[in-house]
Amino acid sequence: MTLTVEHTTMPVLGRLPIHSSRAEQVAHIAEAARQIRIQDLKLVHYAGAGHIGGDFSAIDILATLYGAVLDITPDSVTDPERDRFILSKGHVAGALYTTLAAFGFLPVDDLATFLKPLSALNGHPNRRKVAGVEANTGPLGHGLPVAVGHALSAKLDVSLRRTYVLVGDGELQEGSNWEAMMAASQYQLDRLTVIVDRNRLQQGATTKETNDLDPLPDKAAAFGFAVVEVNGHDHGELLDVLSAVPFRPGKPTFVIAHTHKGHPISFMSNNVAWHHRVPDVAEFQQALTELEAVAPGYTKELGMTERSEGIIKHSLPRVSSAPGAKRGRG
Amino acid sequence: MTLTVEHTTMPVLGRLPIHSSRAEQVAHIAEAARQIRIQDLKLVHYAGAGHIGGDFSAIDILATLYGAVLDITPDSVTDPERDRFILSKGHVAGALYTTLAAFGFLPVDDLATFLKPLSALNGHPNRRKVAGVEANTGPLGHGLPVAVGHALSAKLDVSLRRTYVLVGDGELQEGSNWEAMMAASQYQLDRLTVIVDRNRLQQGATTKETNDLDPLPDKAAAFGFAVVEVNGHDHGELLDVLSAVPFRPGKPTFVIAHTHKGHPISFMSNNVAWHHRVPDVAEFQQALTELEAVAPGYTKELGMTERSEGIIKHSLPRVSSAPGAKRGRG
Amino acid sequence: MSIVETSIADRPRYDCRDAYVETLAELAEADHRIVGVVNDSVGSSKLNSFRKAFPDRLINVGIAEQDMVGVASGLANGGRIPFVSAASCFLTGRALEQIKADVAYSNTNVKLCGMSPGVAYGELGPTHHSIEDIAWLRAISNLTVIVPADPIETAAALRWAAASDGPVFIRVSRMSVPKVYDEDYAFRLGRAITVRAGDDVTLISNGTVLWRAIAAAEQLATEGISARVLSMPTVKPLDTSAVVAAARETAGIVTAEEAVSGGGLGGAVAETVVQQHPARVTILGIPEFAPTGSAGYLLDHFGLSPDGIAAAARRLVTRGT
Amino acid sequence: MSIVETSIADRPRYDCRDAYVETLAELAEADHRIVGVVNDSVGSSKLNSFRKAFPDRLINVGIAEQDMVGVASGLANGGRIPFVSAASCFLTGRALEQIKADVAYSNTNVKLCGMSPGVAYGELGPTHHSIEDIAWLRAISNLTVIVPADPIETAAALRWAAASDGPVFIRVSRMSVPKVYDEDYAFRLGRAITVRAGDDVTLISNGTVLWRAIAAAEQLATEGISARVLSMPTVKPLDTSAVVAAARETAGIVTAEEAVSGGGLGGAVAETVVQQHPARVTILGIPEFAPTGSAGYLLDHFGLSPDGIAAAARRLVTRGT
Ligand SMILES: Cc1ncc(C[n+]2csc(CCOP(=O)(O)OP(=O)(O)O)c2C)c(N)n1
Ligand SMILES: Cc1ncc(C[n+]2csc(CCOP(=O)(O)OP(=O)(O)O)c2C)c(N)n1
Ligand SMILES: [Mg+2]
Ligand SMILES: [Mg+2]
Repeated sequence: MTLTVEHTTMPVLGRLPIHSSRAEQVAHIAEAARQIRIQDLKLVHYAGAGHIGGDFSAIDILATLYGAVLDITPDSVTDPERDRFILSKGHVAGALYTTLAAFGFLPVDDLATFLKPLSALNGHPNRRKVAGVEANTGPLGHGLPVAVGHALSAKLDVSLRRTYVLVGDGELQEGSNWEAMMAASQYQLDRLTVIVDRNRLQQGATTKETNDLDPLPDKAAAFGFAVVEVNGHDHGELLDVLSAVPFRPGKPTFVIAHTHKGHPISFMSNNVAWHHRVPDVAEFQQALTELEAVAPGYTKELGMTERSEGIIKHSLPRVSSAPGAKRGRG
Repeated sequence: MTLTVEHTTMPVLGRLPIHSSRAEQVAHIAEAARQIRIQDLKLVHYAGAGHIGGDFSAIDILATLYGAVLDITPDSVTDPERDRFILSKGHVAGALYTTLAAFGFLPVDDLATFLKPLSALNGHPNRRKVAGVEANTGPLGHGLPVAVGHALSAKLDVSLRRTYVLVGDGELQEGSNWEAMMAASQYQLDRLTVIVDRNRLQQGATTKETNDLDPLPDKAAAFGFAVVEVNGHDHGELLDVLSAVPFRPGKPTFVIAHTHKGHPISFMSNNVAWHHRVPDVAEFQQALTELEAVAPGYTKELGMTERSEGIIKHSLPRVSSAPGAKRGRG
Repeated sequence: MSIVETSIADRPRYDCRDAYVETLAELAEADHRIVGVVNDSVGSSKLNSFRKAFPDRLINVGIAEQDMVGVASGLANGGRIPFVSAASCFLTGRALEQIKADVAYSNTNVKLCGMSPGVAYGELGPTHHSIEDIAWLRAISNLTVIVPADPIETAAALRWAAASDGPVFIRVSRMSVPKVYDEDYAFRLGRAITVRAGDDVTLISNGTVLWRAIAAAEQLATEGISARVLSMPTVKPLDTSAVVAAARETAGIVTAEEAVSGGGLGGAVAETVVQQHPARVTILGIPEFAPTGSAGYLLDHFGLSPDGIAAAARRLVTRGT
Repeated sequence: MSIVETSIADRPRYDCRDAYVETLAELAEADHRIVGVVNDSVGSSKLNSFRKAFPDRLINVGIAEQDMVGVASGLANGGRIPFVSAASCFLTGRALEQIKADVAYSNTNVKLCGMSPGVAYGELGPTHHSIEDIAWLRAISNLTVIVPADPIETAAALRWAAASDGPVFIRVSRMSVPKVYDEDYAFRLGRAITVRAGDDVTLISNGTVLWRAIAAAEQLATEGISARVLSMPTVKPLDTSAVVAAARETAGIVTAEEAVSGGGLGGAVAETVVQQHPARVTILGIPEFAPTGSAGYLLDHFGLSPDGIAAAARRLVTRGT
């Protein structure tokens, strides 16, 4: 199996016009996420490597951010006032590249070079080689400190640009994150949003078996964050929450996005074996069939048992202004 | 000014017999702490270096541990079943050496070599050179992981030996501590006790100005510890709490010992300038006078404002069995 | 001691992690003090079978390398012999100060096993490449640094480490390699092994590159160049007499390693040569953050192939004549 | 360029941190992008005046070195030019992977200032000694490593770093040193400076040891030995032509540095010499965890005194004749 341009079939979806309704936005994100998953599945299958479990757990978040939340376009990737998104769980580079391609940051054809000799598309993202990548990640626990630094720079500039960082839940076992969270709270970085891909699995086992994160909302709250929990596969919830930050003036936001690794593929979902397994031909076909059957706008219902015990409730204001538009940008 | 054996005047106090009353124990610890402070003051003054602020903030804790809590004597420093004490805030090595001398682990005369060329008494403790030192500390954030490792070894051995580690409050800004706390909780290390020297000052400023730790009890509780707060200069409170761990079966204990840097010297107490300032002759004399005037058994009253906001209450059982004796050692 | 009858490149290949986990289990069976310590790296260290056999003795601290090394130091304080097993890039890069203070300077009996070192992680890129580890650790006092070349040497080095008291770092390769040694190989600390005699030029190597150096020597032999091949499993302490002898007796030395081309084995050899017997040395390694590519691709790309090593040796011999 | 009229040992001494903070303030005044980033190290970096002048632009993340370097990288992403200022031992040891990934590999415009390096912390012991920093950082690609010798060179290197785009590490000495350069000294990256001409033997040094090498040369001159003294502020990239010229033109090279005696400046010189012009080199440094003692005591203890350096040079010259 070799990855070729024939396998880079994804349409470029781009952003909806700014006056689109929330329903239109949500449908657009859902379709983008579906296309991104199909494309990412092809990348991993044909390249013979990747982290499909973590990719699929994060894609709805990525699609929401790039599809409707972040103030960044292919033309503004070097604009100092762009929003920043930092993929701290850098092992899902494949999902990021595919998302960047879906929204026009990266030629779709370039995806065919994924992991190939001398390609810009390394197994972990490289800001020197891929426009739209903000930090070279891969070692866990690096993105959050970098995001804090960026949010600080925005604060120094009295700019309204926002900083989002996506971390894995297992990743939160790294102490560097807690250092950064303490500092984010101290500096009252309320335009910083940490999104946790709370799939409850890490590389080898569940987070609970390995080094339990719970009560995660309590931890984040005790470290000075406003905590919100969402269904990380529900594009509407994600859109509402991610566009509405900050929830508490003066506090950075901690969004616990409840997800499943490998979602929504029947045999991958919530199965730790799929951290970096590569689907064989039969699995590939099956996954493709499942993805093609998914109606745009699907979400995964996560039972409350999968949420944390001590949920901290926040009113989630509906976004009335166009998502992605920064209100009051100075 | 040069440190000589003439300046090593401290009496060796040793431990009280095991059947001594609590009142006798407390008085003994208090006198030990006073003598240790006098001796440490001389060390720093004549050697012309040291961290007197942090020394004085920790000495009541050290005196309580070595004077009545730890199951370790000069004869058992290599006994595998000894309790372990790890001084994570290694910059108060002077206080540790003096305490070790007070309880007979180190010849008092050896204190005259403090910081001298080729001396075993380095500015930070060295386990290869000083009997009774369990880990080479100095870089902050190392002791707690090491303590977790030791507590794990005890658990593997099905041993009742206990592990105590003293950390600075500023030190808790290091992420390595939170990694270790997560693991301690995961492994249910209830014979591990973390003592925080909560003097609210770090090297250059208050912890609040630098990177606020509060709400510290909430942080520790969210990381799975049973949290207790004590007056870190009250020998009775310290004795009761440190001998009574664990408070919650299956949970490691987090003792927030409220202290003042430089306590009880009028011009040093709670003054960040004394992190590593060396008292000149006049200051030395004044401090000595104050220490000599202190009645054995003094404690410092800490107002509730100096305690954390969200105090977690724990009943503090009086220790009925002899302090230092491990109940039920198998 | 070495097998050189058939071309080394044609022999079957082995992932040294298999020898690692087999040996660790064998050691743990014999000595209850031995425990494993990992950072969510059970699978990548191939320790699933170990965990099954010794469920309590595989301590997984989660994704927390600083804590992992500190915990190992504390376990050693409690009388255990911890084998820390984590991707070398994270073990060394993330926990370097713990390695310095809690292991080397504290002189605790901790064995640090750097898994999948060098460019083994290939396309995962420079964050996952551990080409700096040897240079980083060589700079720390009181730390033995071992880079085994095949499964036999990996097992032997592990056995030696378990039996010796004190801090040891051992690289455990993931890139598959042919066997270089006979089964009766005995590891001796700080000793080079002459895996191939020769007088024209010397190749000094270890780890996954050693067999490539041997293949280079085979190639050179067909051209009438007799290359001595020194296996140098111990980078620290270095076998300086073997290096000096090579400097004295041959036209020059080529060092070849799966590591940054400065500060590691090549650096150690250079420092020895200039101080004891100046001679010409060519240092082969990986001089920069590697581009995307598989491990094998990258080694070839940076001239760490039999051809690349042979070419460097040829240049030394030609210059000498 | 250099002042060599009076014995260098008799000149007034300076703490390079003063030049550091003065220059940083001057640069910050002229360029709003410049910010300081510290780990509770305001006092130890002498940055109190800077904080007074630029209260918002001194970012104290607390005692958290990993975060400190990550934050600096993020600040650079936001267009700032962060000067990270922390004890070199903790900056490099604790945040090494952040330096590798967030600074060097990410190619962010971060300036890492390793304060009080080497054995400046004297009696505080090996945990606080930063003798490994040069070797550790030299192994990382895309990172410039500078070790200035006096306040003038410290200021010049800082100005150069502020004006250049990309990752730089600069050691800022705490041990007081005499001025080695004239006020008009201009820092040039990767260029050695011949601070004293000579043809018998070469001394290569930097940092706090450079003046000791000059004093050694003065001493050798009285014995009729003409020692060339090369100041090598840039350890990476190294001025290899100056090294090769020294190897070619003099009896040998003595390197002397306040760092571990392998992998640092000495290692870089050795690697150059063996590959380009084999010659004898003596590497002086600190070969082990230092015992208790003041910084000055320790340098003397390890032969990094004028006498020690002169003795090493003398041995090279004697051997050559
Ligand atoms: C510092 C570091 N240690 C270990 C690893 C190896 N590793 C890669 S992914 C992973 C698991 C991550 O789990 P999580 O953060 O929950 O991400 P998920 O894939 O579940 O989204 C591990 C341990 C790493 N990349 N970085
Ligand atoms: C990793 C690390 N960073 C910085 C330092 C420098 N340092 C020594 S003591 C100190 C302040 C410690 O404050 P705290 O933990 O509150 O201890 P206290 O003296 O107040 O008891 C600092 C920053 C260090 N020793 N280790
Ligand atoms: Mg996860
Ligand atoms: Mg404090």
